[in-house]
Amino acid sequence: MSRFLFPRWTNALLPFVLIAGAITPLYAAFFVAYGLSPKTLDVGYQPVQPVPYSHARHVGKLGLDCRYCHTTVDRTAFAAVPPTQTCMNCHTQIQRDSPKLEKIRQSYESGMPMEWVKVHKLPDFAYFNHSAHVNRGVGCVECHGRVDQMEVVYRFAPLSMGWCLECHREPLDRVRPISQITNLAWDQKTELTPEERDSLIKLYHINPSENCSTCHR
Amino acid sequence: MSSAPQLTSQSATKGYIDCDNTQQPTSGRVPLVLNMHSFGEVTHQVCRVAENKPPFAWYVAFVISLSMVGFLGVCVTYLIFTGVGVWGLNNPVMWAYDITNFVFWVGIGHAGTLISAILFLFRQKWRTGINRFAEAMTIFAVICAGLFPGIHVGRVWLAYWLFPIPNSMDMWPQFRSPLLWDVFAVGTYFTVSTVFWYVGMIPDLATLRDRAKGKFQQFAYGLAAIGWRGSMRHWHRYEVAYLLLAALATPLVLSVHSVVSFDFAVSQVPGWHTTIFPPYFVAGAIFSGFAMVVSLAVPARQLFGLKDLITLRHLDNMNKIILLTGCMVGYAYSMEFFIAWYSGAMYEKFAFVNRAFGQYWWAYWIMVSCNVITPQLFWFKAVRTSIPLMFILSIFVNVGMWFERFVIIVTSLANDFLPSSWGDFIPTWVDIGTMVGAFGLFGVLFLLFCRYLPMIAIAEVKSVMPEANPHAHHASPHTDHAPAAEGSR
Amino acid sequence: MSSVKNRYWRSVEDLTSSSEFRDWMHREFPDGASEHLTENERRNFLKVMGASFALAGLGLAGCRRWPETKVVPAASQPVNRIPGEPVYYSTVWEFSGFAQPLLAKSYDGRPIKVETNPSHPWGGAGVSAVTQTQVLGLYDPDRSRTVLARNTHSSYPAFSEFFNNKRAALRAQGGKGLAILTDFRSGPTYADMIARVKVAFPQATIVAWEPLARDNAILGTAMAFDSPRRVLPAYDKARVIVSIGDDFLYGSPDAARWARQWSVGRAVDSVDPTKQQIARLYVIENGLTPTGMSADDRLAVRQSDLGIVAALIAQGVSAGADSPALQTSIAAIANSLAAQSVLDGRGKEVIDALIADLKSHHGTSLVTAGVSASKTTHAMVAAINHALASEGATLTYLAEPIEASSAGFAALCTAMQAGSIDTLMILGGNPVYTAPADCGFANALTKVSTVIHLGIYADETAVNASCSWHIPEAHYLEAWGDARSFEGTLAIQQPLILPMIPEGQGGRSAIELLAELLASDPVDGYSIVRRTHVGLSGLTGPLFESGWRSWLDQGYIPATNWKAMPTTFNAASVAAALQADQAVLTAPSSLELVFLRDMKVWDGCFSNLAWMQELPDPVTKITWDNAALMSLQLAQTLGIKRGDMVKISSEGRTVEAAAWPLPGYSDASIGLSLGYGRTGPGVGATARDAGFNAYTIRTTAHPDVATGVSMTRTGATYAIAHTQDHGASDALDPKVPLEGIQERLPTLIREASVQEYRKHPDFARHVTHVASRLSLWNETNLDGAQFRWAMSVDLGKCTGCSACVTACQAENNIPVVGKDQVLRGREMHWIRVDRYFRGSDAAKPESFAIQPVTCMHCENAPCEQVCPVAATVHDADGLNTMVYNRCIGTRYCSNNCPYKVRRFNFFDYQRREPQREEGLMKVKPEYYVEEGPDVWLRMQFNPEVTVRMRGVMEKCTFCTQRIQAAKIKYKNAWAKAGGIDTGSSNFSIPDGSIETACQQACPTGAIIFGDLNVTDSRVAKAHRSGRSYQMLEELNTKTRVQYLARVNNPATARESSGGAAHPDSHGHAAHGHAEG
Amino acid sequence: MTAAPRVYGLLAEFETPAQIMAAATAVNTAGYRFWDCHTPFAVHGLDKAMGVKRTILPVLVFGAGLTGATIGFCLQAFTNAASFSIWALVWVAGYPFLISGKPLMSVPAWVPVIFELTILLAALSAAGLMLLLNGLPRLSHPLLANARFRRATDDRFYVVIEAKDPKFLRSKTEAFLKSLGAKHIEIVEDR
Repeated sequence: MSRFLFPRWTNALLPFVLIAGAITPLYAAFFVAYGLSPKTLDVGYQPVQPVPYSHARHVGKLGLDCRYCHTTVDRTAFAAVPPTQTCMNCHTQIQRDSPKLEKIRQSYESGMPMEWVKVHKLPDFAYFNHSAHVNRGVGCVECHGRVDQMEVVYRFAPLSMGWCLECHREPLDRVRPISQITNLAWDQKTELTPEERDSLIKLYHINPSENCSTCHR
Repeated sequence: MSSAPQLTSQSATKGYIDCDNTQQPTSGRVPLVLNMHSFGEVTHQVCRVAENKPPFAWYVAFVISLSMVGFLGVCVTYLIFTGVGVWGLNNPVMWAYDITNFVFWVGIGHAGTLISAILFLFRQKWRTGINRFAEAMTIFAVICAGLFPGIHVGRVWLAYWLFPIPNSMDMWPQFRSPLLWDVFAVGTYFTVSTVFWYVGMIPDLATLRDRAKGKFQQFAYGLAAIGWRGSMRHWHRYEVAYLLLAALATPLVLSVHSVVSFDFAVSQVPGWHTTIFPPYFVAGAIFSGFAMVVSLAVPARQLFGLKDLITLRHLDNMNKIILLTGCMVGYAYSMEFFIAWYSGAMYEKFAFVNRAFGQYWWAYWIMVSCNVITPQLFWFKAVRTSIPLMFILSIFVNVGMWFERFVIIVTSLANDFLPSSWGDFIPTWVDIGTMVGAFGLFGVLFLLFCRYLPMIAIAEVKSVMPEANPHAHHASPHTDHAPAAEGSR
Repeated sequence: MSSVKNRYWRSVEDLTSSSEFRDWMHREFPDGASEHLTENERRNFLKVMGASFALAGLGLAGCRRWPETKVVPAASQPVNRIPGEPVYYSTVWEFSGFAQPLLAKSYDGRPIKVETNPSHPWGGAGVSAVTQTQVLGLYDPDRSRTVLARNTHSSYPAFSEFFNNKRAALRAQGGKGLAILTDFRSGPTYADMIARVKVAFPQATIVAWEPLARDNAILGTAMAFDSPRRVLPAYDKARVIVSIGDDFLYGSPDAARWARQWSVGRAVDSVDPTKQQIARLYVIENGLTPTGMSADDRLAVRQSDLGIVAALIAQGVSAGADSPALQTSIAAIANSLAAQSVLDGRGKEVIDALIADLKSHHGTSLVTAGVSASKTTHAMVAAINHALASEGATLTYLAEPIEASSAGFAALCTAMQAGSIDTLMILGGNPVYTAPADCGFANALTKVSTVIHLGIYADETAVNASCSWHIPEAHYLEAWGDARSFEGTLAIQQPLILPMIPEGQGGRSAIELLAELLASDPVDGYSIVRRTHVGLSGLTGPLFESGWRSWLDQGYIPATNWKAMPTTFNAASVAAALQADQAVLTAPSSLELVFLRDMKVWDGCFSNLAWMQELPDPVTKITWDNAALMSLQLAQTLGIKRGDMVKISSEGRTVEAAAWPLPGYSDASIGLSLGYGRTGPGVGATARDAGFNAYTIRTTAHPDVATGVSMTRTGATYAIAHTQDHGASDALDPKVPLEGIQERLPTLIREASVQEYRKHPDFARHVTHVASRLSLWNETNLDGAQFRWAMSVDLGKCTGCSACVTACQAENNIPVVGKDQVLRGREMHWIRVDRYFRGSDAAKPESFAIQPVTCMHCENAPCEQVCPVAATVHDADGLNTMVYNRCIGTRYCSNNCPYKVRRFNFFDYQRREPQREEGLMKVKPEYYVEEGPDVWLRMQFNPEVTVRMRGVMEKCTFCTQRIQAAKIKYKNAWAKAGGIDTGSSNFSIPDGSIETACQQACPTGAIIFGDLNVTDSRVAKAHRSGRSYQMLEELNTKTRVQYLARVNNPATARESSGGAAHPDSHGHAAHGHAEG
Repeated sequence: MTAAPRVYGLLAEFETPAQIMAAATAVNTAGYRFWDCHTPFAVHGLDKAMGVKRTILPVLVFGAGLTGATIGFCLQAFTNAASFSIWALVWVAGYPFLISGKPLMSVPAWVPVIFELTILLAALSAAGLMLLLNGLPRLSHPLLANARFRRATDDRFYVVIEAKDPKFLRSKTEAFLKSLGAKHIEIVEDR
């Protein structure tokens, strides 16, 4: 009766098996660190909106200020999504019959709200306050990117906790004068010296907190 | 067999009367292997357990254990899907059976590595008969132990946050927490014990491989033996590595239960906040571990016919250790009371008086009688060498040690600082099911081990046989040629 | 700028009047409000409802790559609405005829919380627990949602049609056979409607009745004066207060107000220490109440003997000195045989001291009698107060607008039985359940051909076979109305939301239904109320509009309070009444059953409100049930143990209840609260089977106390869920736990008599030995913080009323766990009120201690160190933060918390309905798949606070959401003003502008929150006080919550005086100072 | 080098520890370099007799232990007390938690983890390096194919002299082994 003997090639295979075994935990860590990160999963999320509203046209070309529509951004936690009324302020005059605006007109007439698809969503346990940031020299572009160049809005930043902390720990590169808050094209790194930015930090008493209670309640 | 003392002629594998090899002979060495005269016989004696069909009792035990594991599965599934509220936990008793079982099993898991490592360092040769399955017991006990902290957390699916893995939240474990020390201590202990066990088993797996008849067995044991050929050059490094492992495992084994005791000692719950805990816990762990070894060895040697290898002398020695550690534990109990009284701290004093006379008095007195009073019987040699008595006493110790953890955890939590927040703990069927299920898990693992792996360290037993001495002045009766080899030293 | 001073709530009036608002409301509830809401649509309800991001707080579910979610902005933004920002509106809630002035907080159209309205003359005194809970009532999933016709679903149009015919028939008979049974309503609009009904239906019978009325007080004052009077006490002006069975600190709708007044007299630090002492409170009561626990001297006598006690006091203060008749009749009672045995040695001592005190405090003393005390007792109390010259000084007599009602109700029942009532309209109330047992109300109902019931719930009355129609009533937050507070101030009840009940299914208020009866125009509440006030104010046009706006803005109509009504004491009338009642008053002692008023469920109408069921009773700490309370001695005599079922019989009627021996009870008295024991159809899931129904034994003749009752054990036992007193039973030696408690009490709760306090103002700091605070490390972690939040709890002011508990529950989305879970010790309240009995004899405690305990926010927090994942850490301002989303639930923190203030979500309590029954297997399969309890309930959630999922720990956060809101508000303002260029280097938050929910609700102001960095902040001053101490200071936890030791003012010596028994022996040298 | 390339070496079987001891001494003295003894257990002193040099394993293990301690300290110091970023698979920074009023560098609290990591790395390297130095795992080996050799893990003791040894000459070596008292000698083929 013949015995089972391992063939010779198993000897050559073994180092690879061992190396794979050693790498597995490293891979698992990498998977958690990178694979499950919003940086991988969420950045670039670009849902189709019910109405093909182009920020590139309205903000980039026509030069609407962010606050024209997102009126509450400097007063409250939420940057309100505009009511249909806001659209119709202009579109009762301009492009009155555009088929793209059909749903807007319907909403306006029926009073039924528009259902926009949310692009930037924080988990329910994270409490972000827009007013606390825009009044302290953190511009829209830091989190939302160049919306003025986006035909369809997509998720620019991971909005992960680690990403928030990056700025909270090192705000120097992200502050700007309040006058430039909604100016998406304005780059503080080229427009201001580090000293000037530092003086802005002093001016607004920017002391970004790493306290848990700042965002979690 | 130059040194065999007054042996009876009965073969241990057949009869029920054990050979008494517990007497220190006036001359020569104490036989740790009885009724066997060659290496081959030892090999055969151990390997046949793995090679033959197990006895009927094994199947019975296995089916029972397996159904207990099934119930454990039911309980754990229910627990994870519904919430830890299915246990009887409450505010203030936030830990009860879960951590009791955890500490209990970690304690059980102490004898194995202790026997392996510390007795190895002390050159106690009698360890060879019992170290393998004591180590196995350690690993299985640590698996059972690890189960509890794993499932007791409220959100099991996030338990990986206990490990320092880089993540998008930029959050890390908090290293001041004794629970995190636990993760590292128990994890290290499990890893090192497993490595130690496996390294010790490699030569024996090679033996099984070489004796295996079936192709699958040859493959499986072959894989497990990773090509061990008994090379003396390998043995050389092997022995160094084994010594190093023993030297590393010894402080480790002492540290593990110290760290487990920190879970309590570092907190400020009266009855937990005690500096005596680390040594007290370690002594208790050894105590319960040895009791568990006895509880397992007695039926195992009976069932698998290993009385010649696990002899009364082994059992006697273990019973002596149980007696010693039992006294240490008893000392710790009384010292706790003394310190509580001596401290004059109101809450501390109350915690201990309340243990003995408060709502959980029955648990306390079960603990004291099982851990302190009954082991005193081991002062008598007749008890130490009586198989039924030692079995019963070892079970008592296991029960007592479980209650010790229960008493420490539950009584301290139930009545801590503010009387308004006093509480009590009533276990639910899930509590009991999880506890019973853990015993089942342990049983299944242990039975599988008995069935498929060398239960006794074959190579090591051979090395302590008189025949193994290359410098012996006697010739083996089985060799027709006896070169008078001169030792180099 | 203080948030409470600044009126930033707005009127919605201008909106409601516009069609735009109406439209908007309908859009807010798409296809709701006007149509029906099916089960599935209700699930979508919230999604759509949440204009913008309102539901940020819902669920902890955090996973990546979110499922697609929608943002739904309003189609056109209403004025004054900012999505996600709370708006406050003033309104009132009428509690048994007494308006509670409130500010209701609304989030995106959802009212989620009420606070007291500080600008209202009757406001500013916190909000009682039951008032808070009404918000939950709005969203109660068991609310009646459809019109019922003979207990089958119908619709409001169908009812209207029926009603039109009925009306014609009634009109034709001039209202003959029409009866209207209402609960107490104080508003002029309602009065106006009733007046119109009387005009239209002159022969109609109109009865205002409630089971828990104040008949005795009304009748008693009517004896003493010529007409009934409402006694308006001024506890703050009295130096000696004697309560004869009056639980004024807790047991009445306006208790918060009285407690606030009382606390003024207890402010030990604000009076000149050399001259004045704090007010002294004597309480004589049968049971144990928060008032009794707060007393300086307390006596337990039978409820039936309170008259004797009143007579003794009256005799002592020489009441009726100018009327020999009165003196004689008082003496007859005071010297009767029965009076000999009422007081024991200590009792006599207390009464003597009390009399002496009263005598020396003419004009600065006040004697009050409880609502349950007999009418003659009330009359004697009027005589005493008259003798003490209290009127105008410590009390004022007002006209009593409410009539004694029980006779009227009995007459109505008789009329019904006689068949002379053809149509009965029941506006609110649940008489089938609450009517006296001898009335046979359910039986009488069968004789009435048409019964129309208006109620929030389809309750026992609504589903009764004789009930023809049930109309869902609009909640007070849904309907317009008006009401008067105790002292008469008139306020508009302003709704915050359209009725949750679709229009076609009712959702009407009582005045709207009366308008329907009258078929007069207008029929909507808003117009009716305005019409009334046009008439009342005499204003028209823009003048009226601006007045109306300001009334809504400030929440009341100025100068509408009742003026004092001068009285003439009628000694003869009292003497006659006493003589007539002498036999009753001096009846030989027998076992009595006192019908208690439960401030959680009241007469039973709030018993479906889960917050109330779960709230531990301030005295017994029982949740989810009532119990037969009795003294330890009585229980022992009858062989009754805690939880034994007993059968109580009186006049052939019986009730079975679980027994609960309670220290401090008088020996021949049993207390059983009303409002429980509702079973069968018509009872909501929360109220069902809770406790025992005392109405079954309550009669018209004995609505307050039944004497000569008997009590026997039935042999059965009952599990009562209580939140304290665990862990001491089954001890091998029962003395061990009991002595353990008594030993530690003086260090946990520190108190001293006022004399001791004057001698040793820092007595509280020298109670425990605190080892030298040499730390092993530099405790510099929190140095340099801009804020150091802290709290101070004044034990001298806390009455144990538990308003803080409910306020916290409302603010912080704290789940209700159910009786089964409370039995297991898993209640979730972030703040609890500990109650202890002090003294060596368990049956006769010498004093009581009450201590609210919440997270102490220790600077050296034991919980933080043991958390392996840093889910609980400190923030720089000193908050011990609990990060739910980081918590994995090891529960180690709770084990290591010496104060046991952490709460663990053993189950998904927010998804799991509270369960009464024991048994862990009672997890329904839906639990695993459904979103949770009714979406209605979730509408109450505060979006500013994360809703916790199972497996995470939670605890008091110092209302961190309010701190953050204030920080952002003030820092934004500062930055907008120019930041550092404004001249101030950083922003600051004014003291008092952040109030925690518990602080805001506390009637007595016992809780103070603020910043220790501001040296003159109220909390910093409180922490500097000599009375301030840290609980378990010896653990070096450095708590940010400190207690102010209670200072008592007892007239008689107690066996021991607690923690400060021997202040002299605690030398400074031997003991470390509490605070460096 | 006359041996056929398919020959692995010569296998000589002995029956007792004493015999293999003598044989090993003799083979070592004879100056063979590529040879080994195979025994069912570690025969005490045989390695010395064979002239095996002391392994450097302990030194390596000591180094591994020190590494473990360093990792333990740095890990805890970085994650709980530092706020700078490093690259560890992704860019991460430490989080200086404020815990129980304790200093950020709570070194005493770090001792257990440092200790455990020391032991863990040392123990893993002791076992791993032992196997690595021994050339294990090696599942396929000419000796394992030899039927007789299977008793090497049971009760027989073998000397194997490999064909690649410069002094190996099949006949001569076989004779040499025979002279040592081998009970059985056979050629092991290199499959």
